[in-house]
Amino acid sequence: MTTTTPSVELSGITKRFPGVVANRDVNIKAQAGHVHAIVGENGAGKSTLMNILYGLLRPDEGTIHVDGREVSFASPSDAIAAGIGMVHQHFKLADNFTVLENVVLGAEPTRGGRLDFEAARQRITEISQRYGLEVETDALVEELGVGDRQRVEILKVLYRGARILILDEPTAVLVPQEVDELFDALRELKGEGLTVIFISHKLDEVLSVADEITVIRRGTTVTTVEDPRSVTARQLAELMVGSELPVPELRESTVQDRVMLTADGLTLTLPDGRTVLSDVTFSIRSGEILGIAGVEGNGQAELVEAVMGVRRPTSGTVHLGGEDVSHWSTRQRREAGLAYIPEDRTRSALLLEAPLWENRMLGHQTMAPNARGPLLNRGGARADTERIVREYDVRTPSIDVAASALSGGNQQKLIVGREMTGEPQVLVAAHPTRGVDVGAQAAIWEHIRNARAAGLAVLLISADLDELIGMSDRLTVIFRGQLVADFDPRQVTPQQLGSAMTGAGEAA
Amino acid sequence: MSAVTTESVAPPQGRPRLGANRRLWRTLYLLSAIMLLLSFVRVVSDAQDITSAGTFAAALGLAVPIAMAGLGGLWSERSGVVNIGLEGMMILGTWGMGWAAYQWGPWVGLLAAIAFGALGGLLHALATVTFGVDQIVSGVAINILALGLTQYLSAVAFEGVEGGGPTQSPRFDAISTVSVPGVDSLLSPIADKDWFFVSDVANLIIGLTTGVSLITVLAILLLVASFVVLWRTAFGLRLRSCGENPWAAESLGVRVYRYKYVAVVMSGVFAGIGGAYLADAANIYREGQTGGRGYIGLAAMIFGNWRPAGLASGAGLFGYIDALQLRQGGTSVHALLLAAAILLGLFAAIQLWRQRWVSGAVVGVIGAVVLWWYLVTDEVAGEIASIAPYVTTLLVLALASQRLRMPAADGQIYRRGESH
Amino acid sequence: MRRRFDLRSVLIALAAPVLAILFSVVVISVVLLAVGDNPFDVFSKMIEYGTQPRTEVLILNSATIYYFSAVAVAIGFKMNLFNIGVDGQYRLAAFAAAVVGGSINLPAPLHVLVILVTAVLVGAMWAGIAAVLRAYRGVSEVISTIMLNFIATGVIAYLLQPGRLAVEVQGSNNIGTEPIPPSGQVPGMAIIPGTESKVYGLAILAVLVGFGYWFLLNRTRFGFDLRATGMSESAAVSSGVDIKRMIVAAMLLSGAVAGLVGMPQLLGSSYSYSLDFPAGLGFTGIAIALLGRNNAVGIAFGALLWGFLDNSAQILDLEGVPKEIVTIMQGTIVLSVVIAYELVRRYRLREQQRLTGQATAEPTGIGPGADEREGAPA
Amino acid sequence: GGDSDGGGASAGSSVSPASYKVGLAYDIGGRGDQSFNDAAARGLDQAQKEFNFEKKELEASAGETDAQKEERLRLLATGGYNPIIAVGFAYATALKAVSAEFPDTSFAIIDDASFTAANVANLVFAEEQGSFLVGAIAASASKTGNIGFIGGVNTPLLQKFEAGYTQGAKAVNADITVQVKYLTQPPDFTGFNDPAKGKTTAQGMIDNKADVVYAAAGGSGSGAFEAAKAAAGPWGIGVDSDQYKLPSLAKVKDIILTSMIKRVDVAVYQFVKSYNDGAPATGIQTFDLAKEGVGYSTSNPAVAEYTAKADEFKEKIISGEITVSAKP
Ligand SMILES: Nc1ncnc2c1ncn2[C@@H]1O[C@H](COP(=O)(O)OP(=O)(O)OP(=O)(O)O)[C@@H](O)[C@H]1O
Ligand SMILES: Nc1ncnc2c1ncn2[C@@H]1O[C@H](COP(=O)(O)OP(=O)(O)OP(=O)(O)O)[C@@H](O)[C@H]1O
Ligand SMILES: [Mg+2]
Ligand SMILES: [Mg+2]
Repeated sequence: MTTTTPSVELSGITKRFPGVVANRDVNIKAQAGHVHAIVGENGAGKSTLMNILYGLLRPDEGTIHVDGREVSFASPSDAIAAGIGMVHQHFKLADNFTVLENVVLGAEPTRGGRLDFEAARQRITEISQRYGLEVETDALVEELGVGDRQRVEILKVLYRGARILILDEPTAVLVPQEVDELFDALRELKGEGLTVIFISHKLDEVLSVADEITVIRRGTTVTTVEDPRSVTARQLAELMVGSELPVPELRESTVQDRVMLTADGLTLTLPDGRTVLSDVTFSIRSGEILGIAGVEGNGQAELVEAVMGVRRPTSGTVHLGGEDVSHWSTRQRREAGLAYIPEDRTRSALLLEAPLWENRMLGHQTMAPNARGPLLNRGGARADTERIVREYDVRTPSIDVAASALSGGNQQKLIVGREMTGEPQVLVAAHPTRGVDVGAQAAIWEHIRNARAAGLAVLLISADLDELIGMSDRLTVIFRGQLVADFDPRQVTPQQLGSAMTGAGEAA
Repeated sequence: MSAVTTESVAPPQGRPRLGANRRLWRTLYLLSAIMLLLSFVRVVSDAQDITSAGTFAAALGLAVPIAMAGLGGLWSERSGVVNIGLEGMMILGTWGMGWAAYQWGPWVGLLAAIAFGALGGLLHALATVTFGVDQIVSGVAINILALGLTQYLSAVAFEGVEGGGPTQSPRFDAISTVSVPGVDSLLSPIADKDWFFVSDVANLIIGLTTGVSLITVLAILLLVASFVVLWRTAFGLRLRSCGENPWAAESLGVRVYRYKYVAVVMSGVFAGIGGAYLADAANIYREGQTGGRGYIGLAAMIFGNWRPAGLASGAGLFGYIDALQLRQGGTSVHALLLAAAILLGLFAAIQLWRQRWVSGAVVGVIGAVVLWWYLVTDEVAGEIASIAPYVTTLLVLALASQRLRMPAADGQIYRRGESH
Repeated sequence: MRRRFDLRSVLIALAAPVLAILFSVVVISVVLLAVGDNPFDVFSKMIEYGTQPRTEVLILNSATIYYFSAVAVAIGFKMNLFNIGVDGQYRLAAFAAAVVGGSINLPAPLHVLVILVTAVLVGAMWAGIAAVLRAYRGVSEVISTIMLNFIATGVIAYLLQPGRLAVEVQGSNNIGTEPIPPSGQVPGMAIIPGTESKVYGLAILAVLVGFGYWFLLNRTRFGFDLRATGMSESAAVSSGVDIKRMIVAAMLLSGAVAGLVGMPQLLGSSYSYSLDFPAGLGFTGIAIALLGRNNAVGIAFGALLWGFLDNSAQILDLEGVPKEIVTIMQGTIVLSVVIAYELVRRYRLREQQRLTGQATAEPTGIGPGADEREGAPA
Repeated sequence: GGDSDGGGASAGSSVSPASYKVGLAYDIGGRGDQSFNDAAARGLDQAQKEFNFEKKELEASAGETDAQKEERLRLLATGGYNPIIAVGFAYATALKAVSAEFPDTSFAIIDDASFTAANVANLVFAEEQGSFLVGAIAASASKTGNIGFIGGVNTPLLQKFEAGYTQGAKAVNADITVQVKYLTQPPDFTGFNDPAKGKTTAQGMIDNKADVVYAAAGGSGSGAFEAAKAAAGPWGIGVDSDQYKLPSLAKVKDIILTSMIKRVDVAVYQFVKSYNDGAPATGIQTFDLAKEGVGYSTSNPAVAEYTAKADEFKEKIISGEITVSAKP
């Protein structure tokens, strides 16, 4: 394509946070009608850069040009006025508002001083039909799955008539089919001359959708790839981190005979009558990893909670190492050797305000080396935290800093280290590498592999199909609360898996 | 584009799950059921006061300050700021009313009360929004400060003034009352007939439309207006978004600090009006006049699920029971025992029918005990009658299904530019 | 290097309350000047009076009572439970304890023990109602404890009548429970030199409760569970904490300590529960718990400060200064202390992030995983 | 203000006219509460007008302990104040301790006779006797045979008012209905400060056919009078001082038929006078009808109709022919 005036031009952007230079002399040009991808490790500074473009942060140095004119944004309203819209890495939605309310917030149509819901509804319906982003306008956001939420986020931006669209890791939580739908919408938008800036850790996706790719490493632009067809994912990864792209794979089978975890006929009906799990039955042997694939919201979360004893199933049993633990509390189950990596680390796995060594105790507060009888063993916990920090390469100045001071990847490493400690029998891992950069990902996979070799049984739930296929000994698909299909991970493709997950194809 | 679907002709509101009409009907059914129960209890126990016009009028009067405090809480908490300082802001309101009304008349007094309450709100906003202080701490501090300040100011302002003193203002004239013309004369004959249900309803209407203070009228208008503003305007949507997810609001260009400031200051304004009402009803400011109504307002707001209609019913329920116990406590509260026994029995039956054996049995036994108490006594002791409003509130909350939902970011400290 | 960091943070931590108090002194001075009083005089009078031995005893005694109340509140706060009901809990507990104490006769230590146990049980039971309603019916503890305060008032008023649980004293307009015989009384301690006034014997219990609170919270599994629940309920659940049980336990504990609030007064001074038994101490406890940041030692300082202000205020009246100025001072102190703390907290957070940032920015050309994959993992 | 130097008690016994200082410790509310404390203040003011002394007034705060009350009295005593007057029964425990500590200081306590000491005067009132008279007036004035009693806070002191009132009313009309209501229960003393509640309660009683309402409820009484005034017809009866004459009640005075007067001012005045005269009163001083310590007011001309009967009862009570019980 010919280069005209770039629709967005960031030049010499530098942004310092206390102790960190998040962006250093970053230069990016994005063309109208293009999808411009930005890739980089966790913490490379991508989100910071986008927040600057969106007016949430102000750069310390550098200039921003939009359509050739220099701009300076004091707040997102200025950016919105300049035609910029952003879909954030973490959803920014009010759960207790309807889709409509979330979409119009800040740009409400009014009539006679009152909010004109009718006009808003029409406008949203119009946009959603045009780009195939259908959602029910009057549904509460909390009732929506991630895919729908993603659509709402994009609707928010389009509703404001944005010409420049920033998407910060929009696909992290989507299944392939949803990713395809999203990309269709992006192509549509691009066709209308919009500028799309797209951030992702999934390099295959980037290669398939991007027209240009900028690589950021440690806060600064490394290079811009003008023609994505000229690079491979591997090369991109090397540009990003200076190392090879890690591949999730298991070597030889380590499956033993002993059955470690059995779920039998797990059924869960909510008070409102919805059945979110129906007759889920599986068992996992020592040294085996069972992967569960599924579009988010099909009962995975409830299944994990039922296994962990956080939620009581309506019927069905859970056996742990041959013992019926259906009526055990979460604590008893954990004490019996059930380890747990929850899907939402900041909500369910960490005490953000507490220091690392206290976080190391969480979930293991009744076990050595954290406790001695009813008392805590602080010395033991601290020493063991030091060990985890060392062995799992948690980047932190000390074990006394609050967990909130750590970056997401480092938080996750601490959690994995904690859960792998104490020779667990069974690990329930939900999205163990979500939002984690390639290096840390590889480390986490390696730890899981090693533990598997030592006899650990793993229930692995992930939205990352490559991870699932690569890390599982067996694969099963959950759809509307039922296990609908089993696959051999050595033979299945992400596409086959994807169609089973959407209930389209019933495979072997 | 053939955009308009058949569904989009639905009522003009955010969530057309329950149409406005159906909601109205449901309210009417519920109200009728309550009136039926009360009529029944009145006839059976011969406790005429439980549906007398005077009771309903008193209930309205007692509910107003609680509802205003609750409305203050609602504005504040809808913007994400917990306001335990309502009591203090209310105290400031009573003092402002007393101080200004005896000098320049009650309407100026009302304005002063509003100004004083707003100052309290401003302080709370400054501490919680600008300085990001824990909201409960700030509220508690405001309660202490308001008390000390009004005591101190009274010593300075009222000592030596005729009729005033360190604990009270001089007397002033109250804001006038209004009645809906004709209602009293039209319905009184019906009310006097003691007809089952019909007379009770007539009393209700008379009670709520006769001799109503203009502040009460204002309060009702404010409740309605708050609903319209918060749920039907862009301003309200933005304000509420600050309480649900300020980071989302921020990312859409909503000036979160500004909305929080407005909401918390308004919160002080409403609490101030509640205080003004109390002073006005007494024609005088007296220290300790609020008597914990700020806290009860807070409770009414939670009871009402952070919604105006809900908090109005919470305040109304409280006011009604309080009116009963203050007027003819012994007999009326005794009659209420029968009502309570009937309701508990119904609840127990429903629980048993749903096969919730334990809760059904527990409630059933409690109901039986209450019934027995009703049957073996003629009156309830004064000390026990006086706690009826509180016990009722607890009972209703314990029995009602708890679908309360506070604003998601309520109480959280928001700082500009720091995502959570 | 770490020592220096710690020393500095300690200094910063101390600086906050000191600065805050200075700030409130300035605010009060402005108010005093505005009405024509000399602030210097006022403060020096308060300090002079407040440091007399007799006043020191009064301050210690007030602080003892406040301490129980604040710890009771703090236990709830640590779990994000807002126990506004300490007021009702301690009044009902003190009343019941007085009735029991006045109606039995046992050897001294046993008698006292029975009274204390009664108070603790009744306090816990009253809080338990709110706990059960919250845990099993989802009723906000804020509402239920407000209501239970009023209900406690009615229940006591009903029972504290002649013919029920009260006894009349000839010629008195007061009415109270049967006085507790000497075997149930706790003698005071003459530990402040220069005065015969005695510090409540139960001040020792306050110290023990404070230690127990600290120990329970920071050194036991139960305390960890409680704090974890307070910091993140969802994280606590996945760590195996049973939230409902935790709510009930924390509330019972809070109520139990609340039960002790009235004990120094009952067993050390009035020996019976009567109409003028001090009320409203639960609300003071909220302010002090917040002032002391729910920390055992912080609360002690808060309680002493509060006691000092309350008691030294007496002299102001004698000096012709309205003593309500002290209430304003208390409010200002609470507010400015928390603002100072908040500013310091932010400063510290930035400091931590700076350090974390440095640690993260250490040379690492290659992702950590690469190392792992090459070297054999341990 | 006075200096808090003088370590011990003052010489005390020999009194020279200009050389003594009177200390007065109020209950919660203090001077200007338009009620009980104010009456004490009036007595003090009157005494000061006639005799030559310095005075110091201190005030209690809500929720304080006996120790703090004690300290207040002690501050006065060590400051050389003598005599010292404690207003309200809440000071009983404190005064018992302090009066023993300062045997050379003269003390007085109002409304308490639970202990006596050589240097303490217990100034108590026969509120039930005064209430009997207004009860009799109420019954005479009532056309419906139904009257009301509103007590501020449910305490034994207020129950004395209720007891006397009921007996007086029954003495006139044995079949009379007396509606009784206390606004709050201790330790919630807001019942004395909540005119809104007073109004609601009075309205309730009036709706229930009461046509005279006796409001022994401190500041809440004004609400009761508002209700009576609004209903046009019912009478109100005031308490403690002649409320017909209170500026703060000027708007409703025409419906205040009479007030039960409790002469706290007289008691305070007489105590100071006795000290001034060199023979400080000690022991229980009961201010009853005979001593004119209680009574009813006649400033509203409308009460003239009923005074004859009331005075008749008064004589009988003084002569002992009728004894009024202090228990409801
Ligand atoms: N508000 C902040 N305060 C201090 N430091 C920050 C802040 N936001 C970001 N940083 C720093 O800037 C760096 C860049 O962060 P940023 O979120 O931009 O990374 P990213 O490239 O988006 O990573 P990811 O791929 O995980 O989303 C972080 O590693 C962090 O050290
Ligand atoms: N709102 C904020 N305020 C202050 N610091 C922040 C904020 N957000 C992030 N940080 C800092 O940024 C750093 C990285 O945070 P973030 O969670 O964005 O990590 P990340 O860039 O995604 O890294 P990772 O690769 O581990 O996912 C942390 O050290 C944190 O201290
Ligand atoms: Mg990012
Ligand atoms: Mg990240």
